[in-house]
Amino acid sequence: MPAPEWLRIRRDKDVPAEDASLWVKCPKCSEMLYRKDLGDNAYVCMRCGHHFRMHAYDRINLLVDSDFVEIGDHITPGDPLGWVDRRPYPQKLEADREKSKLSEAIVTGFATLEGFPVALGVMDFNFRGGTMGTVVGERVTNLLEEALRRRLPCIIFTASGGARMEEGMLALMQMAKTTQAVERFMSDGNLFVTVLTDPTTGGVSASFAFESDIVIAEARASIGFAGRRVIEQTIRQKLPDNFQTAEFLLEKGHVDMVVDRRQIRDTLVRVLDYAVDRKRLAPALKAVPEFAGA
Amino acid sequence: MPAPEWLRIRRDKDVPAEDASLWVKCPKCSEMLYRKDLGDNAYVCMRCGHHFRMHAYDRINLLVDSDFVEIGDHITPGDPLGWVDRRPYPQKLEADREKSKLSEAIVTGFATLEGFPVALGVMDFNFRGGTMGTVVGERVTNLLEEALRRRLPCIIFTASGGARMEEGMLALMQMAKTTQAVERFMSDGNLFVTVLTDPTTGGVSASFAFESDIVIAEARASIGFAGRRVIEQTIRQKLPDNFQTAEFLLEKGHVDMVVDRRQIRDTLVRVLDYAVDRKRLAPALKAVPEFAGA
Amino acid sequence: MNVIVEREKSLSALESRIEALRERDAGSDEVKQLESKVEQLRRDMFGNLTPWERVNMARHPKRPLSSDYLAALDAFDELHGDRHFRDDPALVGGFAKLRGRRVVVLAQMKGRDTKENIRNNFGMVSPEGYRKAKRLMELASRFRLPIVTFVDTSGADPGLSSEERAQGEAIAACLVTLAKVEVPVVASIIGEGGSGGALAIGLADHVIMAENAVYSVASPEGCAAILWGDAARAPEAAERLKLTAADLEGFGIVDEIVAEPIGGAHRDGARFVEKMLDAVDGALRLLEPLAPDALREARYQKYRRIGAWHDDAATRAVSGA
Amino acid sequence: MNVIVEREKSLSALESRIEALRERDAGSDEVKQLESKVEQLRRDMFGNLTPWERVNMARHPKRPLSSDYLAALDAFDELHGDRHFRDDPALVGGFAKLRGRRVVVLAQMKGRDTKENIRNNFGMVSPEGYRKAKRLMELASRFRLPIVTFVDTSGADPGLSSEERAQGEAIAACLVTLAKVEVPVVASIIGEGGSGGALAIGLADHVIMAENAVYSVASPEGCAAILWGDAARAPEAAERLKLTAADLEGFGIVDEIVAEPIGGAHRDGARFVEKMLDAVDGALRLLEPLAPDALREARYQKYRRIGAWHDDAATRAVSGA
Ligand SMILES: [Zn+2]
Ligand SMILES: [Zn+2]
Repeated sequence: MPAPEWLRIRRDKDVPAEDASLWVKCPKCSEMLYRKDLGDNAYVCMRCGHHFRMHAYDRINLLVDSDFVEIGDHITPGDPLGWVDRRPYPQKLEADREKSKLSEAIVTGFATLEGFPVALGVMDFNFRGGTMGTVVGERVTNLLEEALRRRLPCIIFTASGGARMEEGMLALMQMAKTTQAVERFMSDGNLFVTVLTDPTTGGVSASFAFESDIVIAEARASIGFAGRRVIEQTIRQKLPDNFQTAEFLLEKGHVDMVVDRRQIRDTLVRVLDYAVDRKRLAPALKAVPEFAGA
Repeated sequence: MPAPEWLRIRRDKDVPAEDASLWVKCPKCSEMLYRKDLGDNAYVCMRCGHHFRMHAYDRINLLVDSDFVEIGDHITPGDPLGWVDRRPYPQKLEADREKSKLSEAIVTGFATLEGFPVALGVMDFNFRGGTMGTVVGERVTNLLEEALRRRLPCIIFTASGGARMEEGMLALMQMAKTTQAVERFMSDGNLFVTVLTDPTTGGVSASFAFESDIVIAEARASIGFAGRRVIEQTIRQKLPDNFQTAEFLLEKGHVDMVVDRRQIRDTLVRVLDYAVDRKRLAPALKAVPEFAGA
Repeated sequence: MNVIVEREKSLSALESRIEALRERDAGSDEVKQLESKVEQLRRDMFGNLTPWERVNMARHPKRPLSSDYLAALDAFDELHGDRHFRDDPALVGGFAKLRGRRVVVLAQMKGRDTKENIRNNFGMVSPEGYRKAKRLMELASRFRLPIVTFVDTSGADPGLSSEERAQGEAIAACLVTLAKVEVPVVASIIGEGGSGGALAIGLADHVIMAENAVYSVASPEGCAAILWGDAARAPEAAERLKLTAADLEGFGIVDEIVAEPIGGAHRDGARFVEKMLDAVDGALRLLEPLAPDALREARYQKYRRIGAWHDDAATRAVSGA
Repeated sequence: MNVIVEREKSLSALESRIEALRERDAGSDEVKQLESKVEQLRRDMFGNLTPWERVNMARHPKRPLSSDYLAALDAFDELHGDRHFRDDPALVGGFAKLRGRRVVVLAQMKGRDTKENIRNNFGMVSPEGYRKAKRLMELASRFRLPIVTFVDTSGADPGLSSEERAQGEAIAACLVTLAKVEVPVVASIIGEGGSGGALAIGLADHVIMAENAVYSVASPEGCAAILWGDAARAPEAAERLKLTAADLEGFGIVDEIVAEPIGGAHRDGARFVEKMLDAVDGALRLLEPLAPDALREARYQKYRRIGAWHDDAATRAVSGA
């Protein structure tokens, strides 16, 4: 089915070139990888299958049919606590914007996947370690509310170090805020899918990441509530290597599937195909978005 | 509040005198107990607290304010499989009737507890080891349906060796039948409480016993799905003494409370008082029962 | 020892002799005679099976397993885990397509060999398996997908740790959920239907049973041990328990029987699997038009009727069949 | 070392001296002088606490605990277990009566002594504790009983086995349930509110906080360790985290503060507990008349607003407070 008129191109954003070198060394197997080949392989090591962390816009490009309409990018962080540690919080944000070419730790918008219109959120570890502050909470909530209005399925890729300390309790409260939005969205019968990528921990793992209908874990991702070091301190022994990996979680029954990044798009399309009644989506496809960003 | 007119006396049934002797020996502590004292102490050993198994009508007398209207006693067992093992099934039933002074392994009816009108079911291990055949399933279902019609709370005391082999798959299907009745009853917002007494195992433990709002286990009762001997054969070692006891299950989180038999009535009254809106019950109190048995 | 396997051995000498002869001279009278003799023997041996023989058929090592049915679906995407404790490989579930239709499938997984059986606990499901099933039933109901189950288990896992994790509660929760769901549920008893552990995914709007499958309140061995203290009297117990498809159809417990080829489903496994899927498809086609309330009411009444008791008040016998 | 306890020691010599004098001559000028001196000292020491001092107040060994609040209820009947795995003593719940009203109570249980703390895992809740909480929230909603929670935990249990049993999912499930329930929810932060582990039972229509309680996204020690690699800088971190009741009221996170006597709630524990229960009662009285939909909408909007962000499209700052 053709992409509806409102799915306008938003892919002209600057994609970061963090490291200009042509070659990248795999941190797992030490293979030297040609950057372009790596990009063509969805940032998965051609030799050992190691999944490199991925930029939000690269991820989006990997998923969508053609167009992506970003919403919520007008929502940007403040400094409610007047936070200073080694540097003031606004300076840290500025540095992160510079480094990541992102306005915050999540990108949200609409797109089609194999013709299925979806609301899509992608977190990025490059921005403040993917921590959830007010803006992440607000953008996720906004995305779910807009998806609910259109009765679209919603897919969120998580990557997060937890709640953002620099916004204190306002950050923690985003767990409550996003949860309420998820609950309202799902209660209306809409499909919610989360894809947990490396790493998904803390407040995000204890809120929307595990509140979805289908929880997909990206292969080899590290996923858990408490940090590894905290647990090691608690139990006073080293944890096994596979602890908190996607594969470990599958065995422990926490996630529906573990999927190699190169199969994630196809998997999502199949899940949409199973769970979404196309008849229900028909009006959504025709809907004109009224959100400010489109 | 006075017992309504329809709560007519049904306590003139013969209560069994299985053993005419005046003294009973406690199987736990070997104390010789005077039978009348034991009855006055709710059949709990005055020395060690051992809970003797109890006759259904004795149990009912221990609970109700004054009157008990039995329903479902017109539902009596057939012999659908033409079952014979050492003896034909009808002969076994006859012997059980003789021994237990009961028409089947459960007694069902209506009563008030401290003024609260309730539907009440009490299983009895003396009849075919409390096994659930067609009649138990039918009486439980009937009780829940009548309770639903009147929007009364329902309390069932379980004591069961599981599904009744002599009725084959018809017995197993009572798990499905009673479950549907429970589901329909609870979906309408009515309170369902089960009290698991010694022993509650097999098909009853895997259906209505654990489907209630509040699961109370009588102190020291043995409760589980698989039989102790089966498990010992499976794991090829002896099980610890406390395995499958009420107290073990409390630790494992399976039951809401473990209550000494002498406190069960008070506990039930408190639960009714917490969970039941008396306003909701007012019409029920006035209702005239239309069931055949009353 | 499986009595069917034993009997097949005695046939196989004859069968290989025919095979050898056929290679030399397919149309000869000798071959034809032998072929009709084998055919007759097969009919004699397998044409009219006793309940105990059916128990052995249901446990036959070559019988089609849930894995064969899953493989024959148009598509299957497994969904794992109870979200709390463990993914139980003894009960597999997920999204599937069956004859083009989107469904949620749940299946009890006996293994084909020892390795698989150890992995899958011989198809005996643990509480977390039933809790996964419950979760997927709710998912199906949420997205209005019919539920299709394949029952094949000697019973729920009777181990120590399953008891510690509330096996009874787990089965009960499955039953409640199946009573509640607002979508069609079709269960197929494909091999062994072992007691409550089978029923946990067997409460359905339409129950289909393979001709030689068995479905019993207790295993014949267990029953014999209880009754006579002698598990060797299992054949006798099998007789009494009325565990065959025909018996259960008579009781109103089974709605449809899928006939097996003479000698059992494994003699033409792939085709039998297709026949079973056709039956499931047919049942779904009839159930799908029903509104959720009508569907649930019919399900309620189906089980409401099952049983055989006397109603002394009405002075008439009431029976469900 | 608890800085409040240390400070109290320096007072206690003076206090016992007064006590001794008072026995001899209650009305003497010396006694009066000393009494007013102590009063002054107490005001100086405790009148205007820093965030770090409040952290220590919240952790004071004599501070009223959940067990004290439960004991002060008109009635309390504990309900145990998650029905699946274990009863977690770190989170206690059950039916209760509060000022004559039927409610369901959930409380995080720090222990009063080492034995209790070991039993209760120092009030750090495991997944099965949160799953029990979820079950009881659903029970409350089913029977239209308000939910009253007492929050006092340094955080969710960070152990190996809690991770294995999906701690994140367990907390998330509590949050979803609190978002869903159709009855009033009132949360009281009585001591330490440690991060997500506290919020799991803290999402509420009305959040009350004891004046010297703290509620933080991370422990000051943990925060200092992350920021400066030095847990000893916790007092500084406490300052930055804005974890006091006054701060949180300013952010719209806390709706009501219950004042403590000078020197902390433990100086008049029984009365403070009653004051807190009065506050809960008052909140319930306001919430009870609301229809379920209105209640849930108000709850949604309460959290919907929380945060502080810029809206570049609207070129205005949006803030929740
Ligand atoms: Zn590599
Ligand atoms: Zn005794």
